[in-house]
Amino acid sequence: MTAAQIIFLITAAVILGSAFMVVTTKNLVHAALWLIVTLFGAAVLFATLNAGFIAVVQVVIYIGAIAILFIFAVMLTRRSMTDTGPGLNRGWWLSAAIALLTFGGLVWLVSGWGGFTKAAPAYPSGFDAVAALAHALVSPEAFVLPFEVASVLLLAALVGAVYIAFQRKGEE
Amino acid sequence: MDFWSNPVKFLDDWLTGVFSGWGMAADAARVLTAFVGILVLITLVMVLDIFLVWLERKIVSRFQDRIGPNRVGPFGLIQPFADIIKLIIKENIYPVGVDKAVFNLAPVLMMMSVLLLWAVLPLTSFLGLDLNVGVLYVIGVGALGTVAIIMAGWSSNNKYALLGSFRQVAVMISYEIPMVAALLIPTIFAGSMGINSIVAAQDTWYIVLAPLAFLLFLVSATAELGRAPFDLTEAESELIAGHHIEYSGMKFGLFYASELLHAFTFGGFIAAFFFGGWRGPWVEAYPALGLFYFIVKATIAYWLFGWIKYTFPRIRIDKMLDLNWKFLVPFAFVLVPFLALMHALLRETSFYALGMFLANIALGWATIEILRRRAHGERAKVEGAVEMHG
Amino acid sequence: MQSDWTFIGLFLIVGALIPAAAIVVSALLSPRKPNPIKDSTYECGIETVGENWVQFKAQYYIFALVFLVFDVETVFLFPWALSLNQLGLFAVVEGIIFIGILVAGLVYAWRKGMLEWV
Amino acid sequence: MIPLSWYLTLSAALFSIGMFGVLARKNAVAILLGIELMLNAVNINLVSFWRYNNPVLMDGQVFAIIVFAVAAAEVAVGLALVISIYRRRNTVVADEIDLMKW
Repeated sequence: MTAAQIIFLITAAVILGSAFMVVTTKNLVHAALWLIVTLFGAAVLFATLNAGFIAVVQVVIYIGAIAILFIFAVMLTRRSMTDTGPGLNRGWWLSAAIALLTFGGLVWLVSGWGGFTKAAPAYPSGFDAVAALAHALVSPEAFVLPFEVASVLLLAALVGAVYIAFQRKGEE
Repeated sequence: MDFWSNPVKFLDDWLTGVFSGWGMAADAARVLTAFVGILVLITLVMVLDIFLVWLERKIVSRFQDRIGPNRVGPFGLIQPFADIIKLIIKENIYPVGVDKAVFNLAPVLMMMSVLLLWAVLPLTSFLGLDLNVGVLYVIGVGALGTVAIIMAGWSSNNKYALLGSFRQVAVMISYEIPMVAALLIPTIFAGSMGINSIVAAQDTWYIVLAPLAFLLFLVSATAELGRAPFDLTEAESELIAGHHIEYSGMKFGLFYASELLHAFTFGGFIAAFFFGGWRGPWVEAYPALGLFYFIVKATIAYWLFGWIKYTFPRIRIDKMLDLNWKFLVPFAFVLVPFLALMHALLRETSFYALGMFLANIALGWATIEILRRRAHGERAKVEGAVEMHG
Repeated sequence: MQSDWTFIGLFLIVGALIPAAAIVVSALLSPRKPNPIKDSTYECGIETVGENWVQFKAQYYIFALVFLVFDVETVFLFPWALSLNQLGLFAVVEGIIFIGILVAGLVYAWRKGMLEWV
Repeated sequence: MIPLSWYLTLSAALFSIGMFGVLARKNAVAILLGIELMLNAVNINLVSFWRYNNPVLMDGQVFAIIVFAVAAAEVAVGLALVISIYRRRNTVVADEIDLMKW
């Protein structure tokens, strides 16, 4: 066992445990807080994978914006502090079976692939992934079009979501 | 190796050598040394924090024409230690209906979100990590503080705490946009997100190249810190004390200490991003001198926050959000491409610094002119309405 | 690179341990004498009415939503800011288009009166 | 050294947990929480493929960045729908939102 493996196992345990809490806990604010733990664990994994930019963006966007949005939405859509009721459907065991089948199927599928257990290639020394990513996103021969289209997607989401959620005057 | 050119590296090598001498693996020795170093740094930061309590009380008392703490020790310097002892031995009250786990976690997370900033704070050229995503790291750590405020407000089982924390979070996330935009500008100039690289690139201080970005950062950082005039969460007359109403003893102390330390840390970032950080005369010859320059600049910036805090009255939340969304955000999105364009055009020329400064002045003047016209229009409308009724 | 993140990880651990230690020490040293009045919710001495739940304005959500979209976009601007020095004017034009699309959303929300608090 | 299989297994497990949440939860907000877990599993996959394939090619990370944008758009619109429905019908239970059934 190397140190990297121990760190991975601890992080993985935290991610899976908190993800399990997200889908089972009755109190939705707790679920959102557990989601933050999961997201943070994923950020740690990205950092161990040398993807520093993705790790930090994960914290900025997921924890700083999306999780906060979730908590606001939970606060807006509840009748009282304690109203939680049964969290799961009656047919939850069927869902659990489907999820287990999916997990088994996915692992079975990828384990048949040749590169399943390959080790990471040596990280090129002196290679700055952040600078390379910046260049890839902006330079004309790489991903500039997806980059611009992403902003159009976000504009559409903003207009649509604000229109849906906006309470017009006189309504209620 | 010369001790004074890089004392931290010197001590680091020495300690790693000691640990290796005990038969430890090289990597383990290095990690353990880093651990000891961080422990020392954070302890020093906490001592600084205690000193900040004293400084804050002295500043506020001067603004209010008082003397401030002067009984315990010379100039009342021992006073904050007495406060700490009092806070530690005070009873921990758990009010009814408190969500204990979340309630206890919130102050720890709050303090942690401030302490984590010190990992990338460029104290000197050799101290302070030059993370290649440093600027985004600062914003991400700020997000943890937002979560801590929500946790504190929600777990307290108190309407005022909940309302206060939600207002504060609404304000913090709103002002994060102009703050991030203001931080884009040093990134553009330096071509790097590492904060130490940004300091190293400041042959002319960025306050000269982008005074407007500095103003934008100052305003949005004040809101981000939750300090007056933007301290809606602690609007004592409306919301008692916001998210930390129900906290007592050391947990309240952590909230209080983290607020002061946060302000000082942001003072440090102002120094680093706009005032050349550790740079100053003779720093090339004696790098350790940078620490002194940095602390002086950060303390001045911290005093600036105090000056703002004790001068302006609190702003109502709707006015505050208006200020952000209808002025700061549009202004930020004009400023960033404008400065990027000027930077790209003038970078190779000999009058780069002067040109950037004049461009800033021109944009600032145009903004003020537009605002003045609009204000006149509004005023004419209101006065016209009054005359018609009168 | 990797050592940077190890350092951050250590910082995270120490930064969590020290405040936690402060709370634990204070819990050990402080007295614990609860009574119903002391433990009641503090609302300036006035008896608490109802539960702590209040109806939130949907406006909180609108601001969080606008923030989310703008946050993602400004984070996307950082790669642009980094490569500006290499790509020069082309990148500036690209950034202006990007920010222009962003501002269109802001103008829409403003025009529709969605940025009003009341 | 950690083999790629560890990351892939973890992300498969996270994806399945998220899927369980989507299928089994009653509350519409909780269903969206499950979707977030699934999107994160995808991102872990993308970034580990980037690292284990050829770190000099940035495609994996660019993909992950685009996934962030998509996740943000999805959450914004999804939660807006939930809030809008809550305001009209006073419920967030997905089974009771059956207007489109008829």
